[in-house]
Amino acid sequence: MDIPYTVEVRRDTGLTNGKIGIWLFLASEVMLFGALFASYILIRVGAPSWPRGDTILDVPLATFNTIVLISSSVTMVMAWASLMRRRFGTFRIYMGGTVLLGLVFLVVKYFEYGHHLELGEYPSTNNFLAIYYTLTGLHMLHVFGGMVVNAYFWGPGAKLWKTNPVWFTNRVEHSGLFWHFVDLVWIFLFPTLYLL
Amino acid sequence: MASDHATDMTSDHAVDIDKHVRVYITVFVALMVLTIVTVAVSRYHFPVPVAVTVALIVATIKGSLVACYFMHLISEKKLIYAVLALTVAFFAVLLALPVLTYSDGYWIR
Amino acid sequence: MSEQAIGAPKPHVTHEAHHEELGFWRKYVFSTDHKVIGIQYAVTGLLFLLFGFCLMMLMRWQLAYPGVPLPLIGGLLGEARMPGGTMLPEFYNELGAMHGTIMVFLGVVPLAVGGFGNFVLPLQIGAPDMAFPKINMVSYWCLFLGGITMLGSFFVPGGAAQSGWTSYTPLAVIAGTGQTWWLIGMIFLITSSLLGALNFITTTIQLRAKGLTFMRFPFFCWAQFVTAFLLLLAFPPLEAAGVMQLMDRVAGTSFFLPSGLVVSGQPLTNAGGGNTLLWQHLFWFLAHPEVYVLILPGMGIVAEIIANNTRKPLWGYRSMVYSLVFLGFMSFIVWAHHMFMTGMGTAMAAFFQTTTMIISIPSVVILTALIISLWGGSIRFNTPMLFAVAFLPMFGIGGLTGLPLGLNIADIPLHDTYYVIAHFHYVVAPGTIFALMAGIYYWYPKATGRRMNETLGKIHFWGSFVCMNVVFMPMFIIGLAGVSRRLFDAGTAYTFAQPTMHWNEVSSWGAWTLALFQLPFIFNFFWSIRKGETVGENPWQATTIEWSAPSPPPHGNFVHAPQAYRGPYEYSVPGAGKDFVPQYEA
Amino acid sequence: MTEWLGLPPLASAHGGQIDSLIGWIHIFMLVLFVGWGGFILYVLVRFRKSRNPVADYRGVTSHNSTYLEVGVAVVEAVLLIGFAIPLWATRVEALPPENEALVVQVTGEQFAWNIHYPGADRVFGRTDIKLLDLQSNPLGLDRSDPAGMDDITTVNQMYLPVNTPVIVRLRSKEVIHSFGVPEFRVKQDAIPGLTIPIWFIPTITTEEMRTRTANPEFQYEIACAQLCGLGHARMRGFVTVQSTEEFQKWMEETSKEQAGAASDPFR
Ligand code: HEA
Ligand code: HEA
Ligand code: CUA
Ligand SMILES: [Cu+2]
Repeated sequence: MDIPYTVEVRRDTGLTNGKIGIWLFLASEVMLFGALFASYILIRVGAPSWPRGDTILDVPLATFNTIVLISSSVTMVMAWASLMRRRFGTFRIYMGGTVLLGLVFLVVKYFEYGHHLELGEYPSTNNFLAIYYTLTGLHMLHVFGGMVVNAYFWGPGAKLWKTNPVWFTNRVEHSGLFWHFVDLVWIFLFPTLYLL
Repeated sequence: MASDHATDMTSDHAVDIDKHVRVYITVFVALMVLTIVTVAVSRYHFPVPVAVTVALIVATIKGSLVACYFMHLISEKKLIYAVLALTVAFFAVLLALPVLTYSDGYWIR
Repeated sequence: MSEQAIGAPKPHVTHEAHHEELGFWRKYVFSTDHKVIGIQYAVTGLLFLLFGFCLMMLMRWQLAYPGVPLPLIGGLLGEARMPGGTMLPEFYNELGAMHGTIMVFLGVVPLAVGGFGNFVLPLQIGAPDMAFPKINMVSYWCLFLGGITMLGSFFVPGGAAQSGWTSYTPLAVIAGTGQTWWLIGMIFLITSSLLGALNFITTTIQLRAKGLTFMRFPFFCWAQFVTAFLLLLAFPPLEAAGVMQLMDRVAGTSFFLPSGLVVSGQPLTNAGGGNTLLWQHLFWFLAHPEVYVLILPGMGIVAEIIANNTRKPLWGYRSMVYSLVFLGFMSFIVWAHHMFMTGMGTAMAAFFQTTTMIISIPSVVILTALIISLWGGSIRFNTPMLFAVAFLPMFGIGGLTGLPLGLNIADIPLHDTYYVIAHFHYVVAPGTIFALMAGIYYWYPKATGRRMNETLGKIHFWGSFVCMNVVFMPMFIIGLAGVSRRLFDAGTAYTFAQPTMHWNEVSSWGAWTLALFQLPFIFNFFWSIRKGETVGENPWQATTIEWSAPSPPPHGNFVHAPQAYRGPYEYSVPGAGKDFVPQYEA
Repeated sequence: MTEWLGLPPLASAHGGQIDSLIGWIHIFMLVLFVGWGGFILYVLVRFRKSRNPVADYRGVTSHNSTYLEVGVAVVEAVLLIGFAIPLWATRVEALPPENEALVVQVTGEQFAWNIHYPGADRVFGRTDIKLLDLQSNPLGLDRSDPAGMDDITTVNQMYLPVNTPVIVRLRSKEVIHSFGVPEFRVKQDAIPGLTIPIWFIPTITTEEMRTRTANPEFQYEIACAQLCGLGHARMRGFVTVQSTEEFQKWMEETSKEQAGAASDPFR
C-alpha cells in the first residue's frame, strides 16, 4: 500500500507530504533556536558586563566559515537545480561539493574549539563562553546531521533517481531546505556571538 | 511555482530553471558582500546599540535572502505561510521573554 | 503541478514493501503500521500509568502514616530507600518527581496522543496510514528509550530525579546524578513528541478522505490537530532549556545559577551570572500548553462518545471548534500564572491574570456545549458513556478551581499547597483518565473486533468514580488549611497542619481502593482480547469514518478509499430510515 | 464569611481582602457547579433511552447558554479588574516608607530561615562571605562594621510588633525557598540572586491568638512552600507577635547581648 501524495502534490494544498513535514520540522527548529537566542539576550542584559565577541573569538576564521557555509548553500540549491534540468552528473558534483564544504566547516570549528580549550577557555569559564559553546555546538550537530543526509543522497540514496526521479528531486529539495535553514541560523549566530 | 518544479520535469521549464540559477548566483554574491559589510562595520567599534541594530539588520537581510530564494519562500503555498506565521508569532513571544523579565517587579537583578 | 506529475510513475519501492508478508518483528515490533504503533503507544502508556500509580500508592502510605514502616513492600525496597520500611525523604522526593514526570510525559501523552491519535485519527479521516510511517515508528522508539532512561534512573547511585517534575533550578542543578538521567530522558521524550506532532499535522492536512473538509471533522480530529501544534511549538523551548540545564550540570556552566551562591556554608565554584527564573519561564512555556495537551484529546474523545450515545448531533459544533483553536492559541501566553509568587510586578501580574481568565472562557464554552448536547438525546448508558458523562463535572471541579489560582491575590495562600494538587488532579485524573478510559472502551472493538465486558466495565466505572473523589476532595480541605505540597511527612511538623492529618488517611485509603477497582479493568482488557463478544464493523451504530473499516482494520485500513458526504454527527436525522446517517454513506 | 472554607485564622491587615475574594470566587464556583450539576442530573434522567426512545435532532434551540457564558466572563472580569489587579498593586507597589516600618531581612537556606534586624540605627551591617560560619555567624555579619554592631540575627525565630507595618526583604543563599505564613496570608518565593521585599501588618499578638484559638501552644509558623531539598518538610520558622513595648524591650536586650557576645575576647 502506498501513502498518497509522497510524490505528487495534493490538489487543494498544492503540496507533497514531505514538503509540509520538513517545514513543520523547521518551525519547531525555529522555536528551539528562538529559545536559545532569548536566553542569550536575557542573560546578557542581566550581566553587569559582557565581553565583545571579537575580543575572545577569532573573527577572520568565523568569517571564512560563514563564507564556506553560504557557498555550501549555493551548491546545494544548484544540486537541486541540476536535477530539475535532469543533469544527474552535475548534481553529483554539486552535492559532493556541499558535503565537502560542510566538512570544511566542521574541521575549522574543530580547530577553533581546540584553540579555545588550550587557552583554558571552557564553557564553565564564563557565561559568554557557555552560550558560545552551547549555541555553536548545537548548530554544529545540525550541520553534521545535514551532511549525513546529503551524503546519503549523494551516495546510496541516489539509486532512487533511476526508479523515481520526481520523488528523488523532492527529497533533495527537502534536505536542501534543512541545509539552508542551518545556514540561516549561522547567519544570525555569526554576528551575535562574534561581532557584538 | 519554484516549489512545484520539484514535481514538474517538463523540459520547457528548464528555461525557467535557468532564470532561477541566475537568481541564485546574484543572491550568492549579495550574501558575500553583506558578510564583508558586517565584519567591516564591526571593525569600527560603534556603541553597542548602534552595532547591534546594524548587525541585526544586515543579518535579517541575509536571512531573508536565503529564506526567500534558496528556500523558495518567495513563492510558497498559502499553507506553508500560515504555519510560518503561527511560528513567527510564538517566536515573538519567546523573544519578548527577556523584556518581560526585566520590565517590572523584582525579577530585575 | 502538471498532469505528468500526477501521473508520474508510482515508485516501485514504497518506504517499505508491504506487499509481501512481513516477519513477526517487522509486523508487531518494528512495525510502521499506524494501528500497531498506536497500540504499542497505548499499552506503553497504560503500563506507565499503572507504574506511576504504584509510585503514588507508596507515597500515599507515607502521607497517611508518616514515619510508620510500610509492612512487606517497605522491606523489599532496600536500605537506601526505605531503611526498616520507613521512607526516607530522598526517596519520597524521587517518587514525587517521577510520579509527575511519568504520569504526564510517559502515561497520558503516549496514551492520549500517541495511542488514540495514532490509532483513531488516520481511520477517522479515512487515511490508509500516517503520512510518514517510518518517522512514526522512530517516534515510538524514542519514547521507549525515554521511558527506559527514566526507569533506569531509579537504579543510579543517589536514585532518580528528586527536584519535582518542574526541576526548578538551582536545586535541580546541584541535585544528584538522577537529574542528569531525567534530562536525557526528557530529550528523548521531546524528540518523540516532535516527530509525532509533525506527522499528525501532515497526515490531517494531506490524507483527509475526499469530501472531508475541516468543518466536517469529528471533534476528536480537531482536538488532535490543535494538540499536535501545541506539542510542535511548545516543546522545543523546553528542549533548549533541558540542554542548558544539562550544560549546567555536566559542563559546569551557569545558565541558571546566579553569582554568589553558598551551599551549606561553602561558596559554589561556578562562574555565576545566570538567571534562575529563566528556567521557570522556559519550563512553563512548555508546561502550560502541555496541560492542554493532556486535556484536549480527552475532550475530543468525550465529544465523540456523547454524540454517539445521545444519538444526536453535538450542540454548537462550530463554537466548540473555534473555542478549541482559540484555547490552543491562548495557551502560549498564560505560562507565568505558575510564577505568580516569584515576585512579578503589577503589569506582568495584570497581563498574565487577564490571559488566564480569558483562557478559561473557551473551556466554559466547550463544556457548556457538551452539557447542552445531552438535552433532547436518547441517552444510552454503556460504559464509555458513563465515563464520558462523569468527565464533565470532574473537569468542571478541576477547571473551576483553576480560577482562584488564576487570580494571583487569591493564589497567595493557595500557591504550592494541596489546593493546587487537588485542582490539577481533578482535571487530569478523574478528568483526562476518565476520558481515556471511555475511549478505550469505545474503540476497543475497532482495534480487536471484540467488545469489552459491560458488567466489569460498570464495576470499574462506579468504583473509580467514587474513589477518585475520596482521593482528591480532601486535598482541597488540606490545601485551604495552608499545607504545602511536596512534604514527605504531610506536614507533621506544623501545628496548623494537624487538623488535616486524618484527611490524608482518608485520601490514601481512597487511592488504594481505587487501585482495587482497576483490577476488573486490567482483567477485562486482556480477557476480552480472546473472549470478548465479537462485533462487526460498527458496533455502536456510529457515523464517523473509522467505523466503515473492518474491525480490526487490515493493513491499509479500508477496502476501498472512503469518502465523506456530510457532517460527522448526523444522528436521528428527521425522515432518515435509521437513527444515524454515516458520514461515509452516499 | 470564609470560615466555611477552613482557611487558617486571619492575623494580618490585608488578609481580609484576600479572604473575601477567595470566598466570593468559591461561591461563584459553587453556583456554577451546582447549577450545571443539577441540570446534568435532570437531563440524564429525563432523556434516558427508556424514557425518550427517539432523540431530537435539533436539541436545544434557544441560545440562553450564551448569556450564561457572557455572565461567567463578566463575573471573572469584575473579580479581576475590581479586586485582583488593584489588590496586587497594593501588595507590590504600595510598600510603606522604610522609616515608618520595621525592616527585616530574611535569608532562606537549606533548611533554615535567617532573620536579620538592623537594630536601633535602622542600618543593616556589612555582611561578608569570608566571615560566614554556619554555627556562629550564618550570615557572615561583620560586627566590626559600626552599622553592624547593634544588628540582631536569629535563626528561625522572628519577633514582630503588632499593628506595625513590616517589610520583609527576602533572599536566598542557594536554592529557591518560599516564605509563607498562613495566618498572615503572605507567601513569596525567595529567589537566589534577587532581593524581594514583601510587606504586611500583623494584627493579633501570639498571646491573643492563643486565647482565641484556645491553644496555649499556638505559634505563628513560617512554612517553606517551595521544594528545596531533603529538609523541605522541616524548614519551619516561628513568628512571635508582641505588643510594641515588649518588642522594643526584646530588641534592646538581644541587641546588647549579641553585640556583647561578638566583642567578648574569650569567645
Ligand atoms: C489538564 C490539565 C489542566 C487543565 C485543563 C488546567 C486548567 C486550568 N488551570 Fe491548571 N494546572 C495544571 C493542569 C491543568 N490546569 C497543573 C498540572 C498544574 C500544577 C503544575 C505544578 O505546579 O506542578 C496547574 C496549576 C495551575 C495554576 C498555578 C497554581 C499555582 O501553582 O499556584 C493556575 C493558576 O492560574 C492554574 C489555572 C488554570 C486555569 C484558569 C485553567 C482553566 O483552563 C480552567 C477552565 C475550565 C473551567 C472554568 C471549567 C468550565 C466548566 C464549567 C463552568 C461547568 C462545570 C460544571 C459542571 C459540568 C457540573 N492551574
Ligand atoms: C497526568 C498526570 C497525573 C495523573 C493521572 C495523576 C494521578 C494521581 N496522582 Fe498525581 N501528580 C501529578 C500528575 C498526575 N497524577 C503531578 C504532575 C504531580 C506533581 C509532582 C511534583 O510535585 O513535582 C502529582 C503529585 C501528586 C501528589 C502530591 C505529592 C506531593 O506533593 O508530595 C499526590 C498525592 O496524593 C498525587 C496523587 C495521585 C493519585 C492518587 C493519582 C491517581 O488518580 C492515579 C490514578 C491512576 C490510574 C487510575 C491508573 C489507571 C491505569 C491503569 C489501571 C493501567 C491499566 C494497565 C493495563 C490495562 C496494561 N499526585
Ligand atoms: Cu525551603 Cu522548602
Ligand atoms: Cu497553567
